[in-house]
Amino acid sequence: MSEVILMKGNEAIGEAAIRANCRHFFGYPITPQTEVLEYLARRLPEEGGAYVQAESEISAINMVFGASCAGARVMTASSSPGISLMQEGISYIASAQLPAVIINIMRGAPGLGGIHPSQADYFQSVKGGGHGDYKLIVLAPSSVQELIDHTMLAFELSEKYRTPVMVFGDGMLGQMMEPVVFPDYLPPPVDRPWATTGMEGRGPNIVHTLYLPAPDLENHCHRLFDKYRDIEAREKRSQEYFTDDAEILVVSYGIASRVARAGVEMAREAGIKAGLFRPITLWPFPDLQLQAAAKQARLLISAEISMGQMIEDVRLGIRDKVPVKLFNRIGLVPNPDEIFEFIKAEAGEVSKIG
Amino acid sequence: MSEVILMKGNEAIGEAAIRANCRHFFGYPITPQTEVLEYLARRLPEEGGAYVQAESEISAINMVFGASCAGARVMTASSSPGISLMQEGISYIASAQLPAVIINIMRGAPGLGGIHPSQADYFQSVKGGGHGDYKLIVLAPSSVQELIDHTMLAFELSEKYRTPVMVFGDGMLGQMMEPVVFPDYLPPPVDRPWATTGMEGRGPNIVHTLYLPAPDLENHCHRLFDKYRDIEAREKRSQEYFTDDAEILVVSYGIASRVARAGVEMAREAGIKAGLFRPITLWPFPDLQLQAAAKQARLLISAEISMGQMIEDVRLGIRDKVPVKLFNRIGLVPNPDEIFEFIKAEAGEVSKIG
Amino acid sequence: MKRDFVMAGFGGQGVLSMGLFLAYAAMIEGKKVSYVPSYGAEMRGGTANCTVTISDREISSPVVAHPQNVVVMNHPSLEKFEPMLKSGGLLLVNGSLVHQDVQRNDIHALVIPCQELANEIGFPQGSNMIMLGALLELTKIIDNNHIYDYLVKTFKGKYMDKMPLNIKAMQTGMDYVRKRDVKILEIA
Amino acid sequence: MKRDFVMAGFGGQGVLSMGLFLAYAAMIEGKKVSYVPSYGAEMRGGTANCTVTISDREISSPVVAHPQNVVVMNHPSLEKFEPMLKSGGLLLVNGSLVHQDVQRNDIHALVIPCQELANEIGFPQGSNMIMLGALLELTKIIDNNHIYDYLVKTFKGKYMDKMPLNIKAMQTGMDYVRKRDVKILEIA
Amino acid sequence: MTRVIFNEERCKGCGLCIQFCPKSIMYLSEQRNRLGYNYAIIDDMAGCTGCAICALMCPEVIIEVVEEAAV
Amino acid sequence: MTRVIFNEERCKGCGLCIQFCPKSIMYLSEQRNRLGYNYAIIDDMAGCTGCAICALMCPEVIIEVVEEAAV
Amino acid sequence: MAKIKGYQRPQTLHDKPWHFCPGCHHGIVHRLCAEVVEEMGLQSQTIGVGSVGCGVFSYNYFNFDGIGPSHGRAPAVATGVKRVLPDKLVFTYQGDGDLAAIGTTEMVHSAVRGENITIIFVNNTLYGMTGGQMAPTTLMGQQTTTTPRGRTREQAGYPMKVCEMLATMDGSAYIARTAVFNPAQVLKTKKAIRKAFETQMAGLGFSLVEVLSACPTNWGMNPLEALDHVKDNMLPVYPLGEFKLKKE
Amino acid sequence: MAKIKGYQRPQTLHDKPWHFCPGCHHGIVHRLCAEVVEEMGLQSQTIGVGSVGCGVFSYNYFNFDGIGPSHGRAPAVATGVKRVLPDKLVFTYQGDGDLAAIGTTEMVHSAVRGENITIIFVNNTLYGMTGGQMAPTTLMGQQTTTTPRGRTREQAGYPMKVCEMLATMDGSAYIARTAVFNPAQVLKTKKAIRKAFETQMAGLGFSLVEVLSACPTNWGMNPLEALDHVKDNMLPVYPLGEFKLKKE
Ligand SMILES: Cc1ncc(C[n+]2csc(CCOP(=O)(O)OP(=O)(O)O)c2C)c(N)n1
Ligand SMILES: Cc1ncc(C[n+]2csc(CCOP(=O)(O)OP(=O)(O)O)c2C)c(N)n1
Ligand code: SF4
Ligand code: SF4
Ligand code: SF4
Ligand code: SF4
Ligand code: SF4
Ligand code: SF4
Ligand SMILES: [Mg+2]
Ligand SMILES: [Mg+2]
Repeated sequence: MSEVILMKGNEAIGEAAIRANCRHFFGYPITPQTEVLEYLARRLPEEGGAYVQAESEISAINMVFGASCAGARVMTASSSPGISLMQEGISYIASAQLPAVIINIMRGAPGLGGIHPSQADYFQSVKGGGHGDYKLIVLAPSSVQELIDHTMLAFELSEKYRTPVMVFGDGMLGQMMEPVVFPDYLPPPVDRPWATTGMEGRGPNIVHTLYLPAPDLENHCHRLFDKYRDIEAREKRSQEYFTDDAEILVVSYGIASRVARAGVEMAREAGIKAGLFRPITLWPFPDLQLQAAAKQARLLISAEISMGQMIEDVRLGIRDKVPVKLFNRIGLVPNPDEIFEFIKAEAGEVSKIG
Repeated sequence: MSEVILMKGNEAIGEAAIRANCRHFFGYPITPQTEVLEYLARRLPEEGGAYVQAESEISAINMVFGASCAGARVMTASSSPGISLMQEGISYIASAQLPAVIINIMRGAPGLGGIHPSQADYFQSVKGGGHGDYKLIVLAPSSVQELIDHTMLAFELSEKYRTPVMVFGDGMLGQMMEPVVFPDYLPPPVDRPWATTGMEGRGPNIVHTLYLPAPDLENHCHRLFDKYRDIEAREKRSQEYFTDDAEILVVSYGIASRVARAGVEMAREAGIKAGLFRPITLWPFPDLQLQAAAKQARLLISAEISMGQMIEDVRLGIRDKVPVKLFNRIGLVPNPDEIFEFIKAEAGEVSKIG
Repeated sequence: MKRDFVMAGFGGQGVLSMGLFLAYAAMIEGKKVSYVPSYGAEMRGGTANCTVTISDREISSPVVAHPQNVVVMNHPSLEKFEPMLKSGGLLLVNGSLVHQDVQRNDIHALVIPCQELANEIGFPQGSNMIMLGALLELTKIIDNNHIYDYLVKTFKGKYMDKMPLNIKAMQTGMDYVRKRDVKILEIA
Repeated sequence: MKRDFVMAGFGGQGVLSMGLFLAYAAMIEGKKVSYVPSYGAEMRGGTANCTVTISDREISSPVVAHPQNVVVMNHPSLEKFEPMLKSGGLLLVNGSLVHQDVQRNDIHALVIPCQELANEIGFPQGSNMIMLGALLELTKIIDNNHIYDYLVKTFKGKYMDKMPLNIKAMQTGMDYVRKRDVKILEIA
Repeated sequence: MTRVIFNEERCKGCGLCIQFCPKSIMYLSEQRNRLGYNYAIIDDMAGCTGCAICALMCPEVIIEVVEEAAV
Repeated sequence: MTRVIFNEERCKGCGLCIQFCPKSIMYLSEQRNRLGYNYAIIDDMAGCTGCAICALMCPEVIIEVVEEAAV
Repeated sequence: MAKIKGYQRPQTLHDKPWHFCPGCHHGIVHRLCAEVVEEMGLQSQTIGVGSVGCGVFSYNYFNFDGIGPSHGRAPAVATGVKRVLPDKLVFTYQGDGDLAAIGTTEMVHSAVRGENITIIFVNNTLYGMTGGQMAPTTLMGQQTTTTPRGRTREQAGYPMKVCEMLATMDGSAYIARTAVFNPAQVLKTKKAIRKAFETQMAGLGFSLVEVLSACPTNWGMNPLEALDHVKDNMLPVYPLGEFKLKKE
Repeated sequence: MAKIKGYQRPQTLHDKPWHFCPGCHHGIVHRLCAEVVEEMGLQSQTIGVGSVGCGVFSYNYFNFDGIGPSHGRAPAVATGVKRVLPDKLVFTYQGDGDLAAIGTTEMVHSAVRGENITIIFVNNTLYGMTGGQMAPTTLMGQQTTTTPRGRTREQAGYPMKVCEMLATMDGSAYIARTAVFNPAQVLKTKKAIRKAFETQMAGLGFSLVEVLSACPTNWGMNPLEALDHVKDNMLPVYPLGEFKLKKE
């Protein structure tokens, strides 16, 4: 299984689901995500699983709800407008504490927008696009290999915590090809004592999200948030490059972090003490790691393909102790030169102040 | 028109829409919002307008999209799960720069939750529950009178800025009755030169949200955000009680701010220098006003009916210069005693430190 | 001056109408008021209750932790609201449906056989009006001289045929408590 | 060592296949690679292009502002990508469809009559392979001895009947540039 | 002999059982149960044929019709 | 006399006009236009009856059939 | 009509009070579903998928596995369950608002796919739980809280006929409309539910039983008047019968 | 078939190239819509509501007011427009994915309400714009990128027949299915579109014209083969004709 193969991001996600022993997929076509569907439409029947093309994203997420109730390891995939349509369903899945993996291969927006790579669904998924108090674990891969690793990790986390996990890609990651190695298969899902599989040999299992007496709802929310605090304590993940002595710390995730890293490398070559902090989990946001990485920092740059969304978590994470600026492009992945130029200009400013 | 009448919150919203010369309403029943529909189903035909009961919230928000394209002043209303279903449509309306008023009479959540008053859709509407980069103006009334005033203001703002405006109520505000006075009627909508009303005497008008070449999308987003910055500069609104010398500043909006104010009054009676800062616009969040109001503050308390959502904007707004704590209840509006007790306990802490 | 009231019972027992009347009448008399019903259209057959606050000044909180006055029309409401009543407060109990004793002795409690009284005047649906009359008499929150006028305004001319009966029921309630030895409430 | 390539043309001209081959072959030779296609399934009849990066080290950025090597198969691609080419870079132009002159003189440019060459060898669909051959010959990025092997692996055994023709087209492209006076690229 | 058992405390007095009892032996009590409803009763149990139509119609599923061994 | 005008540069060479021309006077050029398609042409314009069936079928709406006053 | 000797609450119904209004037909339909599951011996093989409407608590009443989905999406949720557990009995329980308004897409496409599930559809011509608003199935002229002057064609068109519509789908295997306004109809409804469940267990595809039902509360009628309303006013618009019957 | 003397691009179509693939029937249907609007003299009275699919740019091609709604929701958007401007011609232009999959609810309820709008429905049995995935209308056995082994009953049920379904609704006034695989059919399609628009202008209610269309690109056929495919393989499943014709 350790053969290196060249694979397109979306197909890699599909194969990762297969290797994660996910045997049920429900989805609806949308560019730039569609190859996930197409891959699984071909592969799942070969593995004895079921690919069901839902008639809409709303149906897809509710089929996921049902399949997860029935004890299956299950996934859906879509892109920004389709993910918007899933918000009610996601709120239900989170409330019902069902494991489920949701892939968002983000595209240009708002509205119909375009099919360009984008990171503009950060607020939606990281803060909560659905109604009510809940959280999604959000993973932000930055390469095709990580699309695989994070998809498989998403299944593990979603089952460990009984909570939906979103994998955040974008049009470029979904469409590009890189060499990848697939890890070993995950074991099939363990028995879920709470699943509604027919009450053979036990009392009835019920999955629902209605808590009519107010105290019941309050307790339910506290139970959920106890779990979320647990996740915050254990699952914050990040990666760092050149942070030890970084005076200018670029914070960037996903595909943007790749070019940010190239920009930082160029800055280092130009003698600028720049570094990169890459959140891998967007929720829980790795604030403690950020604080540590920013010890020498005099400026933080939030580099995103959105109009300034993650920057709020960067500000909250650094507790406003260091100024934070925004570098962004929309509709495209910026190129390393642009980031480098931005760093260079800011380095001038920073040294003037310092 | 200055007669004082006793009116239920939801019906007051309906009558406010009538007085705002809104003649088109599209909606779908959901507790605790349904009386808005019922009121308008009765009143709109009397005024020569159209009440259309949509077959779902998705249809409702898209009917709103269409009616706004056609130049009408238009409104919809729903509650949390229904608002989730509108997220794609809201993103489209924001992108297409269409004026529209959306009422959210929030209820317990996530999932089906309950029908209790709630403020747990803060993230969804204030940060962006739909895909992509956009903003909603969010107004947070705290009385039945303000439900009226804010509904009418919402129409004005949405037309001034060509942007959707959300009025944030909750189950209690929607159901409770208070004496109200209706302001004068708003003038009917002015001609909208961009509206798709048939090209009589002009070239074709087009309303759409697709920007396929990447630079077009980027420009579009910058145009949107120029407008949003303009709104941020002009429209931040808030209200203050006892803030001049407040050492403990409670920040609270909507129905929660009513009880918070009662709690603060109790604290003052007990000799505690407590104050209340009430954001009226949740987006744009009145951060400058907050900073001014918190000049003497040694502690901020975010009092919300959610698991800690507005608290992030409070932290960002105060730039982490003063510690911020969360006071919250779920599924019910807390009572003043609870807030008072919380303030009292914290006052003890604060004085220990100070 | 600030007075608050909770009235509670089965859906259909007219507790919401009682509260509504109170709020309307106080408003007409120039007071600030707020009226908060429990709502449960998504729930059938539950209990209903409402909170009415009447004040000279603007009302901060429309909810109260410890109401000054509580009216309970059925058993579950007694169980729920007796403990919440403010010390020294007034508790009116519909004795026709509630057969349990009041537990607390730091409050003023009075049991009123609403159904029986209503039956006596030939208006069996009048339990809630009996109770309302009792409440008004004991609290003096509304000027009793205008009750008929207020009733008409509250219900916007609906139920005009029943008005005389409603008035009669109210007066029956008033008379009933006037004959009892209940201390008029002095709120802490 | 890090080399990047952009190839561009109409959808259907096989530019994505060219890029794919490059990426595959380099991967088999143990390099790090990334391949980024432009995608536009929601758009019909547009242009297609891809970016291939080949490096000894992990590839930070899969996108490049100024590619070292650009292949243009049609006119709009020339207009779009000529200005972006890195100074000193290589520009290969499909002369059969592009009749405009190259403007820059700080680059190495070569016009190849792909269609005519393809017609000559009786494989009119082979324009892209002609071009690929030329590119490989000029950049030496791939060990030419294994091309057949790489082709089979890239396309997973598809098009086996066309393999000999494809090889022939590639070699025709190689021969064509060998006969020209083009300086082998020295990247800045 | 059959016997019809009502769970009176759960009866909502809808009258459906009464409406369809072919023997017309059921009626609503003047008493209210704890839910506040006048509940259904039978006095003349001997007239009952055990047809269970009452149970078939009862939306509350609170009627059971049982066979009692003749003593 | 009728004349059929093609906007050759926009023709996508689908052949629908050719297929349905009752006079079979249309065919695809060996040349490609700037879009890269072999475009439709008519040589024998005299054989054209002006029936406009070609225009009726053309998905690109690039055929116009006009009456020319006989000179 | 068959005579039943003795009647006992089925094992498949928990013995607890429920929240329906007096005379509400939801109670009858709940009971029939439970009885059929019991009689078919499928208690441990059944997953009931509820809905949002007055039937929202079905999972609390049925004594077998149950799911509470979001409003209108029960058929999608049931599809998810069924694709994982193809041998189990999976049915949804939905009102006319849930099924025929917000859930139209999910309903239609379950039928298009011939999804091997059953829908029990309680049509009471309005939104009961939210207090009696117009539904797509509301009768012409019927007053509801959102058609205070009665449903008119101009504002809201015509009553939606779910069975007639779904019968046009090749994927539907059993489609029937019944009622429960008298004992004979109750027994027919039970038979239809049984046929639908059997259709599913035989793998023949999508099945649906529409039950014309009374909502005395929101109709403003007493339970007996409501029975007549079903018979006199609903039947002419919604004729009873089997609209589709696939035998394989 | 009537002989047309002379043909000119209608005023209601901008004179610009469009993005359709060679031989795509979208082009023909676009043109027919524009011609009918012109011939009815309604250019300045028309609001075209597009959709998401290969017809997404219709507002760029039609020379009258246009709206680009979200995927599937065009009938709701058109409803919004029409309720504000009841005297204008309001029509949607939708593909089978847009209309018959994600937009099912909006379509069905426009018909239920008898909404006085027209839907032009281009059925090419798959999702063209996203690269050829299965749609609800995909034929049995048809290979698409998501039915690589052909559509099977087990996985995806049977082709969805929109006209047959909508004809059961009392609110629908004109429902027809046509095709454009030869000149006679093109003319019939044009007539049907005209009838639909006239139905709307007469205020008779909901109208829909389904046009069986070719997607040569995703069918993997050349444009002429695609014509035959419509005739030989689509017609047997989707018979042409008028399914509903209200004369009021
Ligand atoms: C997304 C969403 N929209 C609206 C509601 C509110 N709601 C709850 S039940 C209901 C309608 C129920 O009507 P029906 O399905 O006919 O069931 P009935 O109560 O009549 O049996 C509605 C609209 C909701 N819970 N979720
Ligand atoms: C909410 C949402 N989901 C999915 C898509 C992606 N999408 C764009 S077009 C399309 C299908 C188009 O198919 P059809 O309606 O049949 O039109 P055609 O292209 O075949 O003419 C889809 C699924 C989208 N834009 N929005
Ligand atoms: S079993 Fe039959 S006869 Fe006996 S009470 Fe019931 S309905 Fe009447
Ligand atoms: S049918 Fe049942 S609930 Fe109704 S009256 Fe008879 S026993 Fe009571
Ligand atoms: S007008 Fe008729 S005869 Fe002339 S070219 Fe066109 S199709 Fe042929
Ligand atoms: S029909 Fe039109 S596009 Fe097709 S070949 Fe003829 S002229 Fe060209
Ligand atoms: S409201 Fe209607 S449907 Fe709901 S429980 Fe009551 S009678 Fe039944
Ligand atoms: S993909 Fe198909 S439907 Fe879309 S433009 Fe091309 S041929 Fe037409
Ligand atoms: Mg209903
Ligand atoms: Mg299609």
